[in-house]
Amino acid sequence: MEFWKEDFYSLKFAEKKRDDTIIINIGPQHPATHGVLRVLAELYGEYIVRSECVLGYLHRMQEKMGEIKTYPQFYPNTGRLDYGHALAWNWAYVGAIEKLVGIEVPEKAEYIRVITTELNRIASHLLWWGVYILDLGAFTPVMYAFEDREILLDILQRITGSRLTYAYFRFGGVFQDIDSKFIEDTKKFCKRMHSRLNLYHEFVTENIIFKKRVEDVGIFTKDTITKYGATGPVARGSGIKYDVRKAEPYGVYDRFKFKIPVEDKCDCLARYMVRMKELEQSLSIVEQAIEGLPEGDFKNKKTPKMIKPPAGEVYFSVESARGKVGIYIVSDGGMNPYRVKLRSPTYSNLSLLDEVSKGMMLADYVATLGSLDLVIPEIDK
Amino acid sequence: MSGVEWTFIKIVIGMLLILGFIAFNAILLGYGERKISGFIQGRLGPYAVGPHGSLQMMVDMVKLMTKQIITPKKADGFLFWTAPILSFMSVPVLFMVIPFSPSFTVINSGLGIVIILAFSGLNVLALCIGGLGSNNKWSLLGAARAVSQFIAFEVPILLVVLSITLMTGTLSLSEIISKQGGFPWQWNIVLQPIAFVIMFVASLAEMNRVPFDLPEGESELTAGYSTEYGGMGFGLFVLAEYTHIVVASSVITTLFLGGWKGPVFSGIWWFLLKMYILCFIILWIRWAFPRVRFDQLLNLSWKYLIPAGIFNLLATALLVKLF
Amino acid sequence: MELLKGLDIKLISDERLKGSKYQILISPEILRKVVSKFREEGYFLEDVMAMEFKECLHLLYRFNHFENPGTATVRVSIDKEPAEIETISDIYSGALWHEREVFEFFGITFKNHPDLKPLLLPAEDFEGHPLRKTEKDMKSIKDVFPMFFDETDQEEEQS
Amino acid sequence: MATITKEIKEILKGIKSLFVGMKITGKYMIKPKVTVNYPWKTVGKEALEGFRMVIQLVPVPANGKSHKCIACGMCARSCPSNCIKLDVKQTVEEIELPDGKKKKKVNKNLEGFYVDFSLCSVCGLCVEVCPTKTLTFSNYPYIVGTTRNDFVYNILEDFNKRYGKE
Repeated sequence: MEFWKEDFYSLKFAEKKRDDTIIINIGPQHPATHGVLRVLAELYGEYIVRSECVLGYLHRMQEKMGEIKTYPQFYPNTGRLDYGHALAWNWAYVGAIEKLVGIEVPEKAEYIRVITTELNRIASHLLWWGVYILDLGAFTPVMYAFEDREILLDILQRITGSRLTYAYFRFGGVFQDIDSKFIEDTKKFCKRMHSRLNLYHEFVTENIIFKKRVEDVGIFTKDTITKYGATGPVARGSGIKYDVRKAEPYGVYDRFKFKIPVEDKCDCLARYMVRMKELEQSLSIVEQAIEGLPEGDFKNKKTPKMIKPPAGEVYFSVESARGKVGIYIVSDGGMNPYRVKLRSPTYSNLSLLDEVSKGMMLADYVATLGSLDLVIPEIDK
Repeated sequence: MSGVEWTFIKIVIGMLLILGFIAFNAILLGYGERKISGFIQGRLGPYAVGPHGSLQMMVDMVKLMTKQIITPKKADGFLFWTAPILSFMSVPVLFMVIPFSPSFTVINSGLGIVIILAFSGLNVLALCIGGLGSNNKWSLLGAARAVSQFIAFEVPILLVVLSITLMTGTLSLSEIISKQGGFPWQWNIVLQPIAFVIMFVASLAEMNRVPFDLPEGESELTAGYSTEYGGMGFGLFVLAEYTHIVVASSVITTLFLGGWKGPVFSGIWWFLLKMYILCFIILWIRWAFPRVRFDQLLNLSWKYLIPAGIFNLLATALLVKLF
Repeated sequence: MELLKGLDIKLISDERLKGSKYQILISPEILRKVVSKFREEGYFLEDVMAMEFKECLHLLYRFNHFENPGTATVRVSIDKEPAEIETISDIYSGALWHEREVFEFFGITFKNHPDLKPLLLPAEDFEGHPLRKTEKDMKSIKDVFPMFFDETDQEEEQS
Repeated sequence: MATITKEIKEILKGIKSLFVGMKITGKYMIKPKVTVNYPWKTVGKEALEGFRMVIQLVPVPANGKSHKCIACGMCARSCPSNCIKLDVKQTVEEIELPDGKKKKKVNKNLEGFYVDFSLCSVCGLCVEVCPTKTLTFSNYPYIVGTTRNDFVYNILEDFNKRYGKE
């Protein structure tokens, strides 16, 4: 009884197969693909002749849910799109609606949004760092990264109520105010994090085996980046100085002094260093935001109970840990949006891998995949 | 009873003792590996079974034994099931030759090193057969990597062993130990530091231990050659790997650290102490380094270890000639 | 938009279209020329999306620039029956995936796209295009985007 | 010659970095452990202070026995994954207005407030939209069940059990 049927994609992929190669599935269930990404690769010995990503294993048709549910009802979905940096997606959706309807956000709420989103960015980078070194074969750094990340998640959990898929923002502010214990814990965390970053650099960045595994591996030229529309640390690793917080400032980001780390060696080490420097920048943003925290209420009292924006469209983009997150909403005056489009950064970042991975070794492919910092629910939408 | 029966009985008793020693060591190292990895990563390691998790390995052994025996579809049944047996079969022979202490050596043969080098090659044959036989592309890649890695790292070990025998003039292990003195500065490690480093790195690679564990690199080949094995097949592979750690560290202690000779009253406890320190270091290394890429691994051997081995050999030959 | 001088494009600026610097309405024929102009200028492709209205299928190509940021949205309307348009995947290879996604959600075929096969939805046992609107909540483009049709067209319709 | 010295210097630096890696892991071996040994010790009450779990009814601070839910169904309508189900007994009674006009007064009282927690995404829309602010989040995370409807809670009954209505 032939229960196993050759599936559509591997049949089409196998048509152009050379005879001295084998086709393997870096399948939906594989330690190096964080989540359910499947890559069909044609291997000649250790080298990849060509590869193709097969997506859709985690597809939930988020955009149709956006059209069925009302404006507030679709909001929890944004926390489930990129669970690494959920608050960025929350901010994108809430910012889009505020811009569409024209809701004013009080001063203190903007500061709280900056603090919690930057803390969430640090947690996302820590998750990426631990798991990236795990891909390269070392089992201990992920535990050190999670040790710090757990402290951070406890701080955020007290205020936002959840640890990974947040639903903390509201139209016109935030769900709950932050108290003195939150501020004190964050200060303690930031001070401790500076010394922990030195430990990370000492332990991994200077390690010769790590360096050899990562230096000039997976070169993305500037032209590939613009052709595929990759943004975020992947683009900044190839010498492109583009960060939505500085390019199209939103919220109160223009009040803080922070640099955009850019490396121009275009390889995995450059993307690694960009993210490590971004950790320090986020820490300094959080410290500046905590000092300048103004008084005021955490939510705009006059937000309309019923969100029924007039006919029109809005496109609002935010800088998440993985790149430029954009939400495009067309409203036709009704209760539900007419069309919701979610622009996810790793979707474009991953699309350039098919072209770049020709002639790569399998171990380099795994290293490059890790350096892209993929989150599959954001790609499959 | 003439000499022949006596040596035959001695060998049988020795074999039983060695099997007991291997089983004890496998459990000790398995438990040690989890505890060390736990302590290094800021957690406790096994805690539930027995006081502080000490009986965890017993439970694991029972679990592995009771697992269903599955042969993958279209896999070559004979090859698939001889691989674990073969990989575990070569190990007890190695222990027969190692001089734990004057009274505890099973066979005091004049060609100790040659036997060790010969039988340690069997393990790779087992990996290769296992990888090929399990009809899985991943294990095929793992098998190919295992074979080329072993060939690359067999040559440095030969060079090191050659320089040691050149220096001490004998091939039997017990004489090598007798030539070394009790105090640390009389051991071979002082006379041949480069050889010790080459031997340590090369035997790390031969045991497929991190940073050279490419044949079963989890994050690339999803457990390499042992992907299709479950239950006792996998259990035998793990057992063989742990026993190889013990064999390699005991070989290094005999060649470099003066075997059972110790500063005060030398005996088997010195041998065990040095060996377990070496095992501890090998286990410790596993949790500190990422994995090397495959071509860097081969470059390391062909470009660095072998030239260093040859240089070391020439240097010892010169020194032996002078003194 | 100085770089698109030669082509007959329609720049729209209306406070109801929020969030992108330029709104450019063009006809499907000159799409490839506009896109290759953007490519020379160094714009990167953000995404390609589509919407369904009563009269037409409305496609949006969104570009942005790394050095002088600001979203430029190119809007194209194509009619529903032969729902097809040329591909831009040879100019922007990032559009390969975007166009496959629009193809499976809306059924718009992109002419000479290298391998137009479903990207996210199951390939064999799924028919239909999920993001197409049902009759009940299909809107006309005139009430959602009235600003696309300047006053002259509206008089013709009414009269 | 320069490249060779650079090469050797790099190798030495590399080997030093290996020993640094060993030193760090070694120091970690002696440091106190960071994890909580779950079945034997739990995280403790104050660590779960703001954690969001099943919603629950809030007792009226005055007498601490009754709740203010008027069974209006706003929460059930606003929930994105509609996991709230109220069964309400409606009774219609005639009341006499002072100026003699008859007026039917519909009063609903709550029989059961069912929340299917396996569908809930803890977004907090119901807590916010409730006109009488009678819903809040509980924070006991150790819930366990063997079938799907183990997770359907009747929070009215829990409220009565906890606050002992007569």
